[in-house]
Amino acid sequence: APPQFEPVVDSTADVDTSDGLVIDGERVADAALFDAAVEEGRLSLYSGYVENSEKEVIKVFEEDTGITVDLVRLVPNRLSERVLSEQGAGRLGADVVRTSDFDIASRMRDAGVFQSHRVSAYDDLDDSVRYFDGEFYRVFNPLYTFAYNTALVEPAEAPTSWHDLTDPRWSGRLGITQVGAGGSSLTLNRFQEEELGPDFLPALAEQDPRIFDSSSAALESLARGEIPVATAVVSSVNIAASKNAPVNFVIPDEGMAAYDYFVGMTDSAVNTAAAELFLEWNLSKRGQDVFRQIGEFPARGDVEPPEILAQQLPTADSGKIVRIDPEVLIAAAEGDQRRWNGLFGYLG
Amino acid sequence: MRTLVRRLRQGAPTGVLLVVLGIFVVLPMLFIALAAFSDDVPRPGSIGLDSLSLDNFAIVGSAEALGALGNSVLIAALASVFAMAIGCGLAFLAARADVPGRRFLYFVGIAPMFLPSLVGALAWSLLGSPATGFLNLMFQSVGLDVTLNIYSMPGLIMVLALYYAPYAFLLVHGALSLMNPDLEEAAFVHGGTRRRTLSWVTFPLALPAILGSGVLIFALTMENFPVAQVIGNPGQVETLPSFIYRLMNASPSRGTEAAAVAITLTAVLLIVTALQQRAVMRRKFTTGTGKGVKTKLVSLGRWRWPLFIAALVYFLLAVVLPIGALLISALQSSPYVSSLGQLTEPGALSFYMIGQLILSPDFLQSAGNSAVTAVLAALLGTAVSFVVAYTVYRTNSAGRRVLEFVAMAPLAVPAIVLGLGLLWTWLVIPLPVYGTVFVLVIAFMAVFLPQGYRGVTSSILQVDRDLEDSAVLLGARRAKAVSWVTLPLMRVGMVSTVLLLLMLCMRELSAALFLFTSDTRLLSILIFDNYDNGAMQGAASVSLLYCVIILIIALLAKSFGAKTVDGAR
Amino acid sequence: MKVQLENITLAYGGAVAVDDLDITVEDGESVVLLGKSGCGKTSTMRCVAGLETPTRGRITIGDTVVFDAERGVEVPPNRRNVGMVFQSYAVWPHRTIFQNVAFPLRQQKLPKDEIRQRVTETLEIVGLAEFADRGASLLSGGQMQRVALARSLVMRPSVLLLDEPLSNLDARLRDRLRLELREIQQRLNLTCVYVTHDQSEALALADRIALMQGGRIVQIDRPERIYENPCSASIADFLGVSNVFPCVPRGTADGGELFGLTGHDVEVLAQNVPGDLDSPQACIRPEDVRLSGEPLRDGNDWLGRVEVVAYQGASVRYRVALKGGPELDAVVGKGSAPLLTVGAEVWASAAPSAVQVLPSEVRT
Amino acid sequence: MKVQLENITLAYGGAVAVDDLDITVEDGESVVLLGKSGCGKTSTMRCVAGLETPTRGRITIGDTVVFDAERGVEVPPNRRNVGMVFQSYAVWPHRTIFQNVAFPLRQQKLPKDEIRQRVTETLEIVGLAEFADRGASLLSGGQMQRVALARSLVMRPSVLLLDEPLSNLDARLRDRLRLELREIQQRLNLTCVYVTHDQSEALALADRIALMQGGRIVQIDRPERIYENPCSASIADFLGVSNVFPCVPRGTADGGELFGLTGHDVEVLAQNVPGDLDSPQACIRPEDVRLSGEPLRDGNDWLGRVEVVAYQGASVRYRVALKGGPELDAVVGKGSAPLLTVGAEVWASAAPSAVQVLPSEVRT
Ligand SMILES: Nc1ncnc2c1ncn2[C@@H]1O[C@H](COP(=O)(O)OP(=O)(O)OP(=O)(O)O)[C@@H](O)[C@H]1O
Ligand SMILES: Nc1ncnc2c1ncn2[C@@H]1O[C@H](COP(=O)(O)OP(=O)(O)OP(=O)(O)O)[C@@H](O)[C@H]1O
Ligand SMILES: [Mg+2]
Ligand SMILES: [Mg+2]
Repeated sequence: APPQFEPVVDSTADVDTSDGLVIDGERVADAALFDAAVEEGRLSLYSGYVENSEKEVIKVFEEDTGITVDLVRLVPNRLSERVLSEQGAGRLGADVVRTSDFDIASRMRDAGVFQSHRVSAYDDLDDSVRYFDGEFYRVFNPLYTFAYNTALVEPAEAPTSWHDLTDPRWSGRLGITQVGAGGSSLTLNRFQEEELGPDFLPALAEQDPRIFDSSSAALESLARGEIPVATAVVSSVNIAASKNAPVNFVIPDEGMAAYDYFVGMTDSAVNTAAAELFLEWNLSKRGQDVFRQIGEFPARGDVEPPEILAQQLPTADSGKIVRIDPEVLIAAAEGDQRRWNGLFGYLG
Repeated sequence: MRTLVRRLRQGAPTGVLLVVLGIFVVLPMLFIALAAFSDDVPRPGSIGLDSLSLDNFAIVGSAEALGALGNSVLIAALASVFAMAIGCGLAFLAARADVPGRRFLYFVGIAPMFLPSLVGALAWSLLGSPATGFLNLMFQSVGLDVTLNIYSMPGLIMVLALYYAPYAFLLVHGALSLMNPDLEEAAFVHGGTRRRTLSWVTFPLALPAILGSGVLIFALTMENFPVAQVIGNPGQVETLPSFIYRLMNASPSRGTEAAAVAITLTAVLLIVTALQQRAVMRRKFTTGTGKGVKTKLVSLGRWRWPLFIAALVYFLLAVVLPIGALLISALQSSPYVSSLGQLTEPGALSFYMIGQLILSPDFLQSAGNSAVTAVLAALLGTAVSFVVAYTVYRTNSAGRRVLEFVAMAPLAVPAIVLGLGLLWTWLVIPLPVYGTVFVLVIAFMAVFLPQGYRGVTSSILQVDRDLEDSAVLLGARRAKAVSWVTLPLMRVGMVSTVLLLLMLCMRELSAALFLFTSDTRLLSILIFDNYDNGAMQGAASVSLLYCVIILIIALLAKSFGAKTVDGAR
Repeated sequence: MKVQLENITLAYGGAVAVDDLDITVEDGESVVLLGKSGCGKTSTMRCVAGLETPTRGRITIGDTVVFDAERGVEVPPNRRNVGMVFQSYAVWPHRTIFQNVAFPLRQQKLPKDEIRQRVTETLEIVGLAEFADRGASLLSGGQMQRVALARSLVMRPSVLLLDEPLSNLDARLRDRLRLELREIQQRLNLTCVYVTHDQSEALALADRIALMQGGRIVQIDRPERIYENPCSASIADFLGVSNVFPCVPRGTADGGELFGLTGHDVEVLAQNVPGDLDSPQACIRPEDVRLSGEPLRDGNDWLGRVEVVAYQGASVRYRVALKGGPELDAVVGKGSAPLLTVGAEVWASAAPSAVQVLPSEVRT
Repeated sequence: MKVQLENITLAYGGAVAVDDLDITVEDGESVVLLGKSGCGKTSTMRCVAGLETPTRGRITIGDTVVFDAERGVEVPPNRRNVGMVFQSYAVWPHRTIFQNVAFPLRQQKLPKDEIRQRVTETLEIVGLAEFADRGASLLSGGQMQRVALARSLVMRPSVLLLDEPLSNLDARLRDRLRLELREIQQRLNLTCVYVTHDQSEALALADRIALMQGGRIVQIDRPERIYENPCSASIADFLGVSNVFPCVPRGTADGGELFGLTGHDVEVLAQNVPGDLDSPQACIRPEDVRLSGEPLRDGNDWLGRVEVVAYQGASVRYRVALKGGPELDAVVGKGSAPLLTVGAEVWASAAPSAVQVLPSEVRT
């Protein structure tokens, strides 16, 4: 018998393609663009986004438009290496690139990877969403918080704030991800430094946490109950829980860190119409809703924050969703890393 | 002048080979080297010598790097010793001893290869994690007060030893099955005890294979990333590969420094290789002579059963338990298990996911890609290895030592770094292979050239030259002589090499990471992505299916070369 | 030490290589095994050494039963104290000559000095002292063979098995080593079993010669006796009696018995003919045939024509086509007669005492 | 086809195995290479076959220069049409005998029927017809050697190199194969180079014998001539002249020249002494020594005592200690004299014409 898995994304929608692409009443593309895109039929996406989540996104997109997406998925660092190399050789195979990390996106931009495309909602978008005249857009933000194993920790006993983690109760029972693991870790680190005060990290280090190289490894351990509490990303926890992992996340009192995901159309795009349509769709309410269901925080301010695992996430203006300004992040990165490594006695 | 012409002519085959290997192997490594000496990553489009510096090497001297290096050397050394002991012992049993179930032991020897070290490591973390490991749960349920902690230096060494023993097994098995028993019998008759005979004749004669696989295992365990990541990392055991990985993964990426560390590693490993090469070149190890190869089984006497049982224990540790753990985790509906009893509850296990997976186009496509790539790369790789080994050990052409060095060089570069070099190379080379399966085939050939080369040399060294020369004298062209005499005699070794490469290619991830496209995704990428997403269950399921596929291919391959070299009857 | 093989049978797969063989080699005795290629000599030795497991029979060395198929006794080779020089040399290619030769002594855990001394001594005997530190694979065929010999000699086993140990050496060296071997064997009172195809070697080394045919011993005796009284024509033939002719008895005549050569008009007079023969064969050694211008009239005289002249160093070998008879081989000492040329007419003579009439095969 | 080696030098690593060697083998000629173990015979053959690359010199087969160090010519072995029987047999263990022997014919792309027929024929010659389908590693040593021989014979190369092809065969078989070989060689007008340590083999097979010492040819000549006129005492010694004594000239005497044996009181009378010798050696063949009760008075008569008696089949070998002189070997035909016993007093005699005084080594 199939185990009872909740589908993460509910893709039912009212799609009308009689005149352009209209979904649930929202006009995602006009007829000219949509027809051209359908004509092209497929597009190539290089993505640094979590594999399973990206696949959910693609699935819905394909259902809505009938356009096939060819996915090449790599973790953001390697993605950037590959994109930059292919770009350098003039053989970039992607129509659209999605990556986390402003630093990576802007280095790609410097290498001439992107071409600007103004989505139809361009003017309504926040400046923290659209960049460089539409060369790339921030589409959503994964939320970095901590989670616990529900089989080991009663919800009532679960820590509710970041500072709870420094309670002796959790000494030796925490899992965290090392600071060098990518933009997400840096963001969380900056968040902790800025929002929790300079004493937080030293206190956390005192707890002798188990340090993982990637957040997925930490989540894996958490699900298997090797550690009861670990830092984790909301969408990952959501997906794990949907597969019956006994995990849940916490919305800490002090809020959580939100890091960025960007998407842009490449300069060498072959399937331009399909690529444009993909951008439009990503930034449409429909697209944003999909991300929301996965557990990401949508970039468009006019989309409700998600309700995940029966917890309603706070809104952007609640102050609990802390997005660090890319410039700040980049500027602080080196010092942060050094401090973190020093505190946790970590090589690297 | 004339001698010069002759020199050139003699050197010609080597020259061609050097060019081929140059493109396959040297060019990617040159890119890495360039990166190591540059301020900026020298990607296509921005390759140049203008930003040369030695700054990157500062990191090599850092306390962190040295600490990681120390750990790595210690771990690699110990793991190699254990892996060699297991591998050589098994090879001896399977090739030359009268143990019960010899054919089964051959399977035992190669079976752990079906598990990529990543999967093996995951499986062992399922089995031996102190909190929820199945073994610990089992100990608990029978009231034993022991806690196995796989997340430790010994645990890391054990897992590495378990999963690298097959390398030694395959190489040494090939060499041992060619051995002329007269040589052993002579020792036996002259008063040597059984054990003495083994240590004086049998194993020293397999020395090229043993040393070869030793160097190989040392290098590979030294740069093994998945095990270090899965087992070492939770235990806070710092190693060089995780160090390099962190450099590559840092944001912003510190690729040039990673390259510098890799280059240093290369230098260290080249020295090891050179020492090994000297040992092998100095002596002759020919045993399969024209006076007959009558492979005979060594009688073990009362050690038959104890040794067989020892082999079974290895099988249990390396294959049965891990597969069991994977199976449970692939089938269980919740990743969390607090006691073994929980698994027997209705609905706790289900084949649904695996069924889904088998039918998913993703899986089918990647399985197909993996199989095609692996088979092609294994066959071509073995062929290239043979040509190189033949040139090095059977001709006098100038530059054959260089050739050997080049062939062994990829060993010294962590695959993840080499993958980058390969990416740059094949982007720059104006051949329409980038983005196709062929680029993967080429990449795998390059990455596994050392393994293939070692596998072939360990056998080629055992076949008496006179055997081949006589065919040439009797009117055959050299190629014919090789295919009629040398290759058939080396069959066991060659089949072993093909198998080895096949399995390595099936599992290889790092080298493919930068080169695959949506059409050419491989199973290994599927596994890694699953793991990377924290989808342990998916990883376990794919791994299991992957093991089945590999098993099928391996059995097919084995059946092509099933007969051992005991003469036509 | 006495070596005794009783009813030994050895089969490789289906093919029987040693067939119900019995032989006893006395303590300190040297027995040469002679026999056609493939008759089972090596196989027999391998049984004694313990390298093959016979299907039947018993092997005793000294007072110890080292193998008994019935009682399931099988002492491993290294505990039999048997040395063996392999026909294929089996020199360890990855060791130096010194290491090769020192091996058996190391096994006996002798002190280093003694090992060095004894190895050097032995290497001197075989003429390889200067090569001691050379890798054993960098040697010529004969040199390897000598290493194999030295390795077994140095061991001083109680039984020494030598499988054509000198076949690839030149005559002088072979001569010398043969004497050395004999000397060592007698001095140490070694029990030796020796395979050689060289007749003079067999004669020089053997206390007794054992003739093997098809996996069994067909005759075993002192060299001169076996040489002079072979049991059968095929043994005689094997021992170099090239003149073997089937014949039929024609009754007794003056000075012996008369036989007619089958298919020819020629008759031959023989002495000491055993009665009751199956298919009798007349055997005449080439050395016993004398060639001269006129008949010698001491028994057999045949007229013939020289067909082939072969120079053999100290002697000359002729093939003479007898008038109305077969071709006859004759070996004549170089000094004892003038050289004949092809086509010359000669009288070939043989004393009746030199003609043996034998059954073609031994009955078993 | 004529084979010509000029100034061939071959070194393994540092060690010189063949040293500035010159030899010409005429078309259809059969030359036997004789020499001590390790003197470079195999190496020389390997150079001809093209298996080793000499450092210097030139090799011509027929009209083709197949190797020339100076001009950088090197024809690969398979294009030289040279057959070789390896000292190590080099039988392919993973093939049947038939496959082993058929290989060269397959290479020549002959029709199947002809291959089968020729292979069967050749296997019959070497006596292995019944084993045709046996795996080649399941053979006795002698059988393997015969496979190696058959494989080269069936090929009918223009030059055939045979490296002790019969060393592991019994005397009869060896005799037979030797004759077959000679017959085939003459019938096909094969050019042959043959290594053997068996003197009678050398004599039976050779048109000329080439004597090799330390990597060079020191004498090459017709068998009887080389046998009767060795260039040096060491060659004589090698050819079985066991009586070699250093001596000093004592002037001319009646019937020859007189020499005193160094270190002894005994003098020896010799004829045909070349002038101007370095360290002259008196050489007397054992067969030329006669033993009798009284002095023969035809040149040299020495009184002595029999020390060793060795039975050699057709002859007896004595070692006689001369009074005031060295030990002298004598070989006496079995029939020609009564047997002497150890301790007997005898006169040993040798005709001055049978005494050769030679330099100890050839000057090169
Ligand atoms: N592969 C080798 N490496 C180094 N030295 C060698 C090698 N093969 C032979 N030799 C040396 O070269 C010399 C000549 O060897 P070769 O094999 O030609 O002798 P040979 O005359 O055939 O002797 P034999 O009658 O014993 O076979 C010997 O002293 C031998 O030790
Ligand atoms: N490993 C084997 N497997 C099968 N048959 C074998 C094997 N070894 C030898 N024989 C066969 O057994 C018989 C006896 O072989 P053995 O080696 O004892 O002969 P041999 O008397 O030593 O001959 P040679 O003088 O040629 O060395 C031969 O007919 C041979 O073909
Ligand atoms: Mg034999
Ligand atoms: Mg030789």
